[in-house]
Amino acid sequence: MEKQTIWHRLLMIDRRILYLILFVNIIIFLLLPVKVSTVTSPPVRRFYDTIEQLKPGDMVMVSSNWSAGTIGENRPQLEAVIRHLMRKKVRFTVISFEPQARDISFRFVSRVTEEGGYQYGKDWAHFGFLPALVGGIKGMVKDLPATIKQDIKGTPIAQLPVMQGVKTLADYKMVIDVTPAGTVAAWIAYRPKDLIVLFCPTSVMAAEAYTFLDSGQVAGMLTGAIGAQEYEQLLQREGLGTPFAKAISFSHALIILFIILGNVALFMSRRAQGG
Amino acid sequence: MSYQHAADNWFSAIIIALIALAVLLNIARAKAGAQLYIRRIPGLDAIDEAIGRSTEMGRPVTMIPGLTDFGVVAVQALTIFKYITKQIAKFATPMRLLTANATVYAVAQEAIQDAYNEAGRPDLYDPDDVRFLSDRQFAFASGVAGLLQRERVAASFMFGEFFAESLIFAETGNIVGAIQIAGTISFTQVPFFVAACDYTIIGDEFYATSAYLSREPVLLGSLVGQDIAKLLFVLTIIVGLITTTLQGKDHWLVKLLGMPGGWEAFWKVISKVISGGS
Amino acid sequence: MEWWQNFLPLSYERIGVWASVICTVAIYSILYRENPFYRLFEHLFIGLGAGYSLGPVLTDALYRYWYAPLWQDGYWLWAPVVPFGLYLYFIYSERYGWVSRLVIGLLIGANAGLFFQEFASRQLPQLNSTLSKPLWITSANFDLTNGQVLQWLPTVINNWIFIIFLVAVMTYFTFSFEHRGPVKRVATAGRWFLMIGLGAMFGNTVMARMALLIGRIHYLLSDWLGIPIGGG
Amino acid sequence: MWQIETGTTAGKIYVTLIVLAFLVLFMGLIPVMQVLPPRGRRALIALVTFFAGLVFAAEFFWPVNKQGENWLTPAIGPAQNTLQIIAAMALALGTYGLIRLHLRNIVQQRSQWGYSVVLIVAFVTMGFFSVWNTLAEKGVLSKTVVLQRGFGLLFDNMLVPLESTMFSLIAFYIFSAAYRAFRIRSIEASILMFTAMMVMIGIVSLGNIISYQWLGLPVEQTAEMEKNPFSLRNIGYNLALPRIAYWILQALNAPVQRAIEFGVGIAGLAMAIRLWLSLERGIT
Repeated sequence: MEKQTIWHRLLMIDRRILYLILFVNIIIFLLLPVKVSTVTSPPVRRFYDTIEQLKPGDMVMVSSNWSAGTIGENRPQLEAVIRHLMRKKVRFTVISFEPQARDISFRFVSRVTEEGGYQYGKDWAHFGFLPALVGGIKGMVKDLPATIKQDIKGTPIAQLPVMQGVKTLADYKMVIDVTPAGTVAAWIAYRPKDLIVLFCPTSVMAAEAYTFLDSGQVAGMLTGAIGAQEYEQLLQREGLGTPFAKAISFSHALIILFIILGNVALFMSRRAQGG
Repeated sequence: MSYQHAADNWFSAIIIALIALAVLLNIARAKAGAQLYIRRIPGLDAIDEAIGRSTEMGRPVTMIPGLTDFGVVAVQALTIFKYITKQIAKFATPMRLLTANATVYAVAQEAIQDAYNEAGRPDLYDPDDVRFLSDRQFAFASGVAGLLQRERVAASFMFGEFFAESLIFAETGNIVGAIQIAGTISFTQVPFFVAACDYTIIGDEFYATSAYLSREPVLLGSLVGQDIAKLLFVLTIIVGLITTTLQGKDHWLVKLLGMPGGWEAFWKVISKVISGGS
Repeated sequence: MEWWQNFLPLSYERIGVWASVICTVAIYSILYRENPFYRLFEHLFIGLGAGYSLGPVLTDALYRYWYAPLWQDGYWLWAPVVPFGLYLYFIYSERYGWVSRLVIGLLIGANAGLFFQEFASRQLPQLNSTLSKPLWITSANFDLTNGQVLQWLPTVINNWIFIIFLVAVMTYFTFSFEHRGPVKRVATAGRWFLMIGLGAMFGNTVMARMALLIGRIHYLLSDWLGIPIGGG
Repeated sequence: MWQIETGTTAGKIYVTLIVLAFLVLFMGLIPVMQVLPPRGRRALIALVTFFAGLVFAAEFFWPVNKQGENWLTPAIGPAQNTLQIIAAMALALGTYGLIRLHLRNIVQQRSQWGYSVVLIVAFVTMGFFSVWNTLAEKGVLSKTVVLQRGFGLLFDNMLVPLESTMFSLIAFYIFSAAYRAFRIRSIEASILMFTAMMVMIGIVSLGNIISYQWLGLPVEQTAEMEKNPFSLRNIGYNLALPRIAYWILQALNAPVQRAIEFGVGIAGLAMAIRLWLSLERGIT
């Protein structure tokens, strides 16, 4: 009789207790000084190798479409990517198809590039916010200066030194889409023929993208914060990804533990009822 | 590896034309009165069951089209909501329809009023039952969550396009003990609906549900056309697989079937045949 | 300086941090139950979000694509676009509401016209990638010079799995005929395979959501309480 | 002919007059169009829809020259910029609806209208700073400390934390949903649960620790192992949790996603055709 109530209580546990357990679990493992390492997964390796093939002065488009909601995943990705691009001394431009992403990416990339000694206008530029995604891409394929017209600071983009010799999107080597939404499909569908697509999705979007990886429509992928951590390891620099990855690991462990516990409880309470 | 024009590989134009033909012909057939068959989706029984239970309990029913923009998906979601409203109108069960899009809101008001009229209870229609909460994703989600909790709804129907907010709806509905049926074309959200709802209508089943309920010839014909298109895809795959396995994936026929720029190899073969023949 | 001087909201930076923390706590309070404190911040959030979008929409879009070409470059043909777009705002009018459908019709039509390219570009390379998967170890596809047949077996097995899964799931999503006999069995298998895909999505999504929660907790611990985290 | 000199004040006034003339024209057209019967209105909408789609469809299907262009290609750029403007106005429509709703709450003093006041105040303040900020970036207005601090406080310290906190709530919900729903009840639920668990373990560091540190499985695949896929060492390499998770994602999940992608694509194409030709009832 006693036993049955324990299993029963476990099945009927108040959700607020679950919330509290999760919260405490994350605090503990964020603070606990244990070290965890990862092995680079194949999509991340392909991502890294693709950027490694760039030559100094190549043009790269960074499409940053995340806003505050997914900051925990997309910021480490964007940071790792920008640092790698600066290391390869390539030119890049940033564009946003989400209103909030405009300010977040502009402020964030400005800070990172300042640390890396990149100069706005000469080494990189921000194109601001465009409301129509497909329209923007298709327009840039035809005529980039006529589509973008001016950068975030209002300078006509033909006057920017970084845009020397760039007439259409086909003059770019690759696009890197850092996004929590379905924007990559538009890049895949409407890009110029030889533009390489690299993808930094939140982990939610990652499972869907494996079909594009298989067909080669996406050349490489960083999956969420874990992807960023693996990338940081390849770049041999430690950022926010590393402590985050540890806390993610142990919250996964907690959830799996509770799923098993729930099943045991179900089994036991059924047996008690049956007997 | 992308298409700017159909000229990049004419196979694209051919397959689009074939699919368009299959869809349009079947729509024409259906409009001409042909009885097209659509199998019954198991989720339909679940809808009827949930309607039944909420009328027993007398607590409100909520219908949420998610963040769906105005378009086909929204119209089909409203078709299903109209069906539900007609059923509950017989028992005067209260309902709430919560939208996140101004256009969908305007169209939903018309649709729900129609539903009450068709059910013979125009007196039950209250324009305030159809509400526009917010077009911001999480603002909308928190508005819905608040309403579900305050009114302790008995059944919650979610049809349309959903994003990350889906689990907020589904878990809140679960907290208040509502029966929940979800149907969405957004595959990313299906796992959460499967986990938290009583029944989930997945992907294309959503279109089939509204076609089954409305018996609209355009929808029925289109669904039959889509099945033919799927068959076409499978046939193409089989032809390609056999060629690949026997001849290797660099064979011109394999490149012809959908690889951008793959038509060039085909032209070479053609010109060879022509010059060889003459 | 005492620790509390660094902690309390006594400078512009600390006021900002405290504001963030109050916002965070207010939203988390819904986990306990719906309450007025939460509702207050919910409305604050909606208002801020709507207000913010004015800047990018007005400046980045309308200023760049409409105001500048007209008043700066003098291309007067752009003049009718915004007056036409204003039809949208008749949507709440019972009498004139239908004119908004003209603008919506334009958007819907343009998206439909654009979809042909998207379909070709998105689906056909995938179709091509599917049908170029060899299903047998033949010399047309594999290097068999050293007689390494076994080496390629895993690839071929994975290709078979790929095709079987693909066709089964596609069969499940057909509606114009009754699923009976062998078709029903294939469709049922298709639904099971579908569950594998959904499970993979679920697993990935858990990670996404945890990362966001950890991001918030990290902010509370490091920025607000000043506990150093990082490096691991 | 298509361009007016706007360097002078007269030119600017001239442009303004043209815009006003179009405004009057379009507004004046409404009563004229109003005389159309419902069928005529639907036909007009269908016509606009069809021609908007035709520009893009024809440009895609028309044969191209060596540069990959056809006679319609030059029209794409302006057409896209038009879409940018209209899309921006459609975005603002949602905001318009929201503000209209809450102003009505306040005027009619509906229940809990105090919250609507908060919303409107937040909207006006943030809107003011946001427009100022974007214009200051373009050098139209000046950047002051008030702007930087005001916008910074509202954006970085209120909007950003509110949205990211809202999003992170889902972490709690996903935990309770997984706990409650992932029970071995049916075959389907079990498959879903098992796959989710394998992926969850395999993609994080925990999978590495268990497989490589505790079980000591090989981390790298050598050329020798690749040649003998059924050797014990290679089997061990593939039994590591990260490898299994990757295999699930790449070999089992990818075909499912592709089947979904085909279904969605075909449905989308059928839908595009229906919309383009205005066959769909209830839309127009």
